[in-house]
Amino acid sequence: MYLNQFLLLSAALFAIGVYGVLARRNGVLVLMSIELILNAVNINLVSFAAFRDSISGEVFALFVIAVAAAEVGVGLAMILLLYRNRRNIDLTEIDLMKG
Amino acid sequence: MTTQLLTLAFERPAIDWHAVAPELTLLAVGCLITLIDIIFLEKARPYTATLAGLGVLATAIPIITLAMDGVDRVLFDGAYVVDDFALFTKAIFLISGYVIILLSTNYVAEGDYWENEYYGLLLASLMGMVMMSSSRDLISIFVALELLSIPAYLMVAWRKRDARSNEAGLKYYLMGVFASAVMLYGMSLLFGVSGSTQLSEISSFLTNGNVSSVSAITLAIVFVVAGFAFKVSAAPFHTWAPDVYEGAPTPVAAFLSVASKAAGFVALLQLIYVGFHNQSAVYEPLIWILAAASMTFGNLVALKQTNIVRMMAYSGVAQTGFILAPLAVAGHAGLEDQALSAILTYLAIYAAMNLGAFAVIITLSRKTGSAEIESFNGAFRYAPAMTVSMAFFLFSLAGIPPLGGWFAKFEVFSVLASSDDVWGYALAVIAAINSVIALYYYASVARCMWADEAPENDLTPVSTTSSLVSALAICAIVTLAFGVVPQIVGRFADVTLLTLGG
Amino acid sequence: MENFINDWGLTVTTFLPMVGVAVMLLIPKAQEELHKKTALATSLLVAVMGILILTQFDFDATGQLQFAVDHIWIDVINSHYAMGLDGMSLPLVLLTMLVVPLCIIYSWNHFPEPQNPKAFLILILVLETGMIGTFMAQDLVLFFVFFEVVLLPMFFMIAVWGGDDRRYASLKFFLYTLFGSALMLVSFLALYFLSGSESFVLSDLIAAVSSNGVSRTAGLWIFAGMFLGFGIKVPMFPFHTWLPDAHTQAPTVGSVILAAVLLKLGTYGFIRIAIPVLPEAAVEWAPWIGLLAVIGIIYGALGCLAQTDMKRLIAFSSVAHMGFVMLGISTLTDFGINAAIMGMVAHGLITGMLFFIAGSVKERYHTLDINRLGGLLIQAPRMGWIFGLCVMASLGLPGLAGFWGEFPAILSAYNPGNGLPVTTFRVFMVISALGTVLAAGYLLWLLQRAAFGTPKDEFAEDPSITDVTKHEWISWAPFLALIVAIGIYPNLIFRVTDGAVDASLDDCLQVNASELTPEQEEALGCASIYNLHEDHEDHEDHEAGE
Amino acid sequence: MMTELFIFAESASQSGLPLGITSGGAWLLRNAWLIPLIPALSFLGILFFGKRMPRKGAELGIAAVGIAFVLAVLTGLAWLDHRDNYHGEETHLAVVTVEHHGEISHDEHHDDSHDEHAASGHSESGHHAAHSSLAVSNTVTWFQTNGVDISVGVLVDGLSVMMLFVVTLVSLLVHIYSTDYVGGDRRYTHYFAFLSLFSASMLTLVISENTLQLLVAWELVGVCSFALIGHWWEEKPNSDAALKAFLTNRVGDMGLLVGVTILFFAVGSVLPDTFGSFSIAATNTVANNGLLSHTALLVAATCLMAAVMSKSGQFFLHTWLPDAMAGPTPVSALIHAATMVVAGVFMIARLYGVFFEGLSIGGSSINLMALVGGITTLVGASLAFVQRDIKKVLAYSTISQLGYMVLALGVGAWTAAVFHLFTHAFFKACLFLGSGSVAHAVHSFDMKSDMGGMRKAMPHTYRTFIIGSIALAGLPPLAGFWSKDEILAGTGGWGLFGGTGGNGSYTLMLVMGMITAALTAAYMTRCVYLTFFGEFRGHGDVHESGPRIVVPLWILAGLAIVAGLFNLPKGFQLVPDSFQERFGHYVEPVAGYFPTISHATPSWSLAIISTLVVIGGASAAWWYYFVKVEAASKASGKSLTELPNGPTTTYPLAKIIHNILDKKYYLDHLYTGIIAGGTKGPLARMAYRFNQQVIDGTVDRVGETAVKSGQFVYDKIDQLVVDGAVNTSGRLSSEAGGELRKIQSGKVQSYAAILFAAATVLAGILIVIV
Repeated sequence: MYLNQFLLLSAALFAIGVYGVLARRNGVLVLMSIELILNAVNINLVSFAAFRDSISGEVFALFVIAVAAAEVGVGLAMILLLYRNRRNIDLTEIDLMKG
Repeated sequence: MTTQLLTLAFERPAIDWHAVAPELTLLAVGCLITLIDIIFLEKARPYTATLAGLGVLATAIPIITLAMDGVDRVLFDGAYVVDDFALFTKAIFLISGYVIILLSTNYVAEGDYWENEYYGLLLASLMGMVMMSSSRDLISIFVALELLSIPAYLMVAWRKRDARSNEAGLKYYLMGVFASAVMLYGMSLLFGVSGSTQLSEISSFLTNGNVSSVSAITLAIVFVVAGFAFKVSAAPFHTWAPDVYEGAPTPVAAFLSVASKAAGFVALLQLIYVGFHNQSAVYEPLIWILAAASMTFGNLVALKQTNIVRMMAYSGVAQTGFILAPLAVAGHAGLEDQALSAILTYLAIYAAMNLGAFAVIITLSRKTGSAEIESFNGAFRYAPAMTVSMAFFLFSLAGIPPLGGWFAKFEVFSVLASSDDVWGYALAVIAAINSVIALYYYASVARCMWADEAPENDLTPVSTTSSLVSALAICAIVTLAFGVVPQIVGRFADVTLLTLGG
Repeated sequence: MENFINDWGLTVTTFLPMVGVAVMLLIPKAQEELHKKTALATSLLVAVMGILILTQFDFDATGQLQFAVDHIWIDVINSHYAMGLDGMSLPLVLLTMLVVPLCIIYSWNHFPEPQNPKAFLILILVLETGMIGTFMAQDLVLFFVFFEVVLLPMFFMIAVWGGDDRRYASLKFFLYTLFGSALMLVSFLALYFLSGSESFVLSDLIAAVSSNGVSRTAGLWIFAGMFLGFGIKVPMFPFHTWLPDAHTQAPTVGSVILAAVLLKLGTYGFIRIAIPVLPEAAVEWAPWIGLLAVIGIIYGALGCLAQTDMKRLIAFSSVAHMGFVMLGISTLTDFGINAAIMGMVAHGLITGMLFFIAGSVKERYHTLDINRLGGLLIQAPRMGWIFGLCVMASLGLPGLAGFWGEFPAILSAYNPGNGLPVTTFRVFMVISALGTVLAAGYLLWLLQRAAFGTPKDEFAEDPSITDVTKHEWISWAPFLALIVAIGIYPNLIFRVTDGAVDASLDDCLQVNASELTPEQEEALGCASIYNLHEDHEDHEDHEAGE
Repeated sequence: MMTELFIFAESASQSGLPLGITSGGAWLLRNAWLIPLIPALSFLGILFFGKRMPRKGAELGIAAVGIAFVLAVLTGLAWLDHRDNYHGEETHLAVVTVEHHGEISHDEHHDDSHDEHAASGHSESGHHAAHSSLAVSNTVTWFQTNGVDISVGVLVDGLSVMMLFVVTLVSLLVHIYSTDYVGGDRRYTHYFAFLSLFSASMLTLVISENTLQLLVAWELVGVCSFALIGHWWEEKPNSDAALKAFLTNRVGDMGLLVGVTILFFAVGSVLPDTFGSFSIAATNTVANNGLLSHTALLVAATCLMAAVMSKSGQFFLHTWLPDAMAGPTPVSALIHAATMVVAGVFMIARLYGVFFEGLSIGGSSINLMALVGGITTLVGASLAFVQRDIKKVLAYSTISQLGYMVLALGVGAWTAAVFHLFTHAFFKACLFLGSGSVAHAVHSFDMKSDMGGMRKAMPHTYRTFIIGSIALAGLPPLAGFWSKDEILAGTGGWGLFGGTGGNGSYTLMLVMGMITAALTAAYMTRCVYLTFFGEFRGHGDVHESGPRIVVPLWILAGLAIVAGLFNLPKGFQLVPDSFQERFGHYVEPVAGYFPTISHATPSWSLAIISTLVVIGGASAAWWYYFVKVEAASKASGKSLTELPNGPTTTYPLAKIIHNILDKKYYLDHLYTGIIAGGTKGPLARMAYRFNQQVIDGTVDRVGETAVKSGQFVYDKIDQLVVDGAVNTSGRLSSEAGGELRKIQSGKVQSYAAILFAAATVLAGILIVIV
């Protein structure tokens, strides 16, 4: 197994995630795309940890997972709030403030 | 490796309780507030703010004792350090936090929002910042960052029936999460290249590092810096700031523009000074571009703003550029400490003057009910003290002596001027030109407030509250004191980050 | 007492107005009389301090800093709280102390709209601190701080109490000056770092520059930065456009202070900082300064001829007059710089007075349009005569103060300092002499249109046009007395400044190069200065020959 | 060049240069500053208390000038004694000379002896080698700059004593005259205040010790002139005239500033331990001794000439002087005839060393000064012909006479020039005051419409005016004759007819002087006829003025008769030797600060010829006016001022020539028609038109152009370019801000895109460059 394979996978996930964040109009999908990026990070960390024979990578990954959970919690709450006020979660329509 | 892990019995690492006392105090007060809320419900409402304020002040006690002790404390194998730098920045966070609480007191209470949770979140966020000051490890930095950010997302959206507040919250959240994801990706690469999450070790690896991974290192550094550039709202990562400031409750905007920004800088400083110190070839041009872009972009766009909070957001972007500027030459031999102390000085002074400006905005908005600059016209007629203080803060931001801002700018210029490098000088000239542009909009606001006619000639006085007045007084005194006797801030900011792993 | 003055005199003088401000902040806004009295008392106290200092001042050692204090102020940047007074600053400090109380008296009963004496007087007192501090500061950072302190009150004075176009004028004034001072600050810093000076104290910097040296290019750039900073404040052509607007829009007292003291901050910066610290760069820049100065003289005069507004005309005349001051400075001679200081004081008194009169005219006629004025001498004969006297003083009539700023400046341009192109400066001299003719032209034209003739119909029966009032007399009399006194006995100023200017100038500029032997030249180490312009040599031969 | 200097340095190093001045002398001489001080105090007194005095301040002014006059007389007497009997210490001037480049020698030796100095290499001629007339100098430090003491003080010698006398006397008479003339004026007090100030300034000017002091006083008299010309400033023409006078003078003052500056440094370059000196004595002395470069002196003298031209109304800066007649007549008499306008002449006389060397007056036949004087005298005289206004006639006459003086100085006839200044002051003041007396009676200055036949109504005025006219015309034995004759002799142009010596052979100047003499006689005849003869053409009842006007007139007329006797020519056998050349003896300095000039010897032939010329001129005009016009008037029954059918058809001068040349009528026609008529008619008119339109027009146009260019500079350059650049940069940044804010679209995903794009682009760039 080469490190590169994991890194490429992670890079692909990252790219997909970024695409999702930039292109999806639905708030929930954007949230999920962010999760994709975080997972790309996790893959990186874990594979580097294995490659480097260091425990901190895994530890880092655990923290990322935990924090990501909290983040998603907040994010979903936020989207719910938005939905309650606007009956719509299309991100492209949220532009009350600009300039 | 796995076996190793299993065979080791978990042994709690030694904890220096004194060193983590500030964080613990904050945690305890946060819990206390939540408990009180649960137990006493509405009855406790009037006291929450006071309690939170006292809690923040109580947190200052261990910081003072630690400072008097004067010993650098290293915990968790260097992942968590309490040194002068950490203490100084913690003090900045706490004092700004206290002022924010003062600013929030009436705003939150009168807006009929949830109070206990608000202060709980505020304290949590503050705790994240206080942690950030000591974090010298990618993991702890990340955790601190999220700890300070997540409550802030919620606070931005606190006015939950207000569409703008919702929008601001969502924008801040999405951008924040995306930025931290990008940053994390960079961190993972960094870990991959160096094999450690600890900054000092990363640094020593990069110093002796292999040439093959230069582009990975560069990519990692850029991504990590970008993540924090987002936090400090440096152009072009600043896009969220104006919208979020405008939509958020004004005290929260103040909090973001001061404390949160400072936390971002603290992280950046630690990363650059401890982690990337020998990578000046990468971060110097990067920061140079960010600094120049922030100053210019922030100032130019601020010229066109009609909403004062939005203008403050862009002015904050420009100020970020100024604060970043010394970092652009921080890799020059002999300039490290000078640049560091310039940035810390700037942060401290910026906190005072910016909070002061927000305090005035909050106070005046109580009367005008708007944050449009026009609505403040002629404030001199009905609120002379407020107008004078606003002029104070605005001109301090512009860098006019003898108000604090001049010394901050002076320090920046002095670092750039001593860089002995064309790029340094160029940045100094850009900064000089920008400080003139900035003056235009600051002075315009001051002029509107002093010289124009009040809308509809409404000269009823502004109602103030004791907490607002005391917040204002603190800021004004500090701003003036920093300007007249810069030594007080200069002495404390004279710290170093290089002793550890430098 | 003596010790007190020695150790605390300057500090107390500088910050006394701030004490007044603090007291006034505590007094409610409605008690206007009390405010006026407090402000006046404060400024008079400052003046008393000034007199005490004057009595203790050693007139035989004008070249040395007296009453000097030097404490560490900002340790991290090696900036000191260094104050001191010598013959160069003394006249300007005293001028400031004189102008402020008189301005307060003048505005006693006619504060410009929107009134609010409290704020107005507080601003004046803050201004006083800034101005006095600037003239006394001996540390560049401290100088910079005081230099900027002056900006804010003036900005507000124009923005709040100014004329119709005050918004534009105040911002323009502010931005212009700030732009200059930003570059000036960068120059100060570069100077500090490149010279490797121990501190920002002026004497340290001078010593460091002369012992360690600053490269020629760096010196030129640094000088250029200061040149911009000070030049904008002066204001020199082509940085002068803020001045007419600021003056036209500012309230009377603001204009007076602006003309009398603020403009001098720039010229003072040149002679206190730029030239002593970087004599070699000064020698290279001097012809350009001189050029801009004479352009300013002619240009200002032409600008005056085109004006229809009395105040704006006086403002443009400032450009021309400050041109003479700068011409004197650009010669880099003791003679020229003495003339410049004289010019500063004289311009302060005379133009200040003219602005006072313009203000009073505006108050009576509600217009300053020269075409609508006329017959001031009939309706308010005393004011008319005072106006005439000031016009005469302004156009450089001998026997009045203005002449002693103008003529010696022209004179000094004939024989500029060592290393300067003599022919060029002689051309400047002739052009500036032409400026005196133009000055007479526009000023007399102003006098004729405003004071002579008969009043226009619209004002002929206006009962509100009265002669000089009591307050005006009190505030004007000292100005007039000084204009005449200095005019008759210019040594009042020259005696004080001569030693200080002498001490401030670099040795190479000081000696009479034509009397030097090559060995002496060598020993002074002035070769770099003397060889800058070859035609200088020609001139010497020419002079010595025949 | 260098060698000369070297030689000189050696000779001078023995004792320094003798300056010809002393710090000793009689108390009155050393303290001559009291004389200007008294009127100065009176100025202040009148200014502050005048209105409260019973006679509105006039008494104070008169008293002050009276005291000054007495003091001036006493000072004069003291000088007479001093000139012949003083044997005190002479001040010497230490000089530096540069022998080789870089080497310096300081000569600081003050010799106590007042022995004859061998400093100058000029030939010492005749009488004034006997012993020096040491001028009395007394100075105090005025101020110090660059270690140079700038002093203020007095330099009293014959010239200044003479000027003190003239100024105080005329001023006193004018004061007395004015109490009547401007009695009841709206600004009576103010008028006297300025008369006092003027007297003080003028007196300061004449005793100035140095050029700076001179310059100060020079400007001060200018401003007094401004104030007094514009005395009735309610009318715009008056204030215009005042402005014009001041501005024209300023133009000349530019030259003064520059000239004084050049001299200051030039002198300084030869003095040790100082870089400049304003001292008049020192300046003249070093100039006389050839220590200054000729170029410097030439430039300085030329610059100073500009000042002379404006102040003393020399062609082509003279146009302000006729306009200045807008002021009250006594002011014209005092300022614009007797005293202030001669300040230029005085300055040349004072700095004669500079001019003499700078313009190379000795041994030449033409120079700038002589030429300017000559042209001015002709222009002034010819223009005086066509004036209707009696004061303008006198004003042009003044210009002409000032030209005479400058011409005299230009040809080296110093004493003659100063003497002419002296006599001219009396007769011209007399004429002006006389014209004022007439105008006072008829309330107009227009000779043609409002005067005529005044001799009956105003006998005293008439007689004094006639005396003044004759003196001006230069008929013996009245004052003008003697001084004019000396000037003509001094030109040295009488070569063909035996010669008179002098400093050069200025034949052209002689011719100009002669023509002017004829013209002067002619225009004065015209003026007298139009004013006092014929029938009264004005309105109202005319009667003689009161004693306060008549008495000064008679005093001046008396002086106009006798003043010439003060300087009877040497060799004038009708009087004993001790009465010859008294004026020259006491006034002309014989000292280090005065150049060694040659003196012309008087010539009987020249005197006779010039007198004939004058008579000729007068006769021509007499014939025309007193004979032809008078006859025509009788014929027509009206009082005419010109022949009704014009000068080209009747030929007054022709009859004279007809008598001489056996009634050759056609020659008559030629001379009267073309020369007299031509001169008086078309030519003079043309000259006047040239004067008014071209020269005066130029002055106006210069003013207009300055205003226009001011307008242009202000509108186009200042507001558009200089200020525009500033405003544009402001607008540009504002617009840039407007454009940039469009990036802020409000869409969160575009923000994210910016963030990510920036991060990747930055990373890309850095990866490439690192």
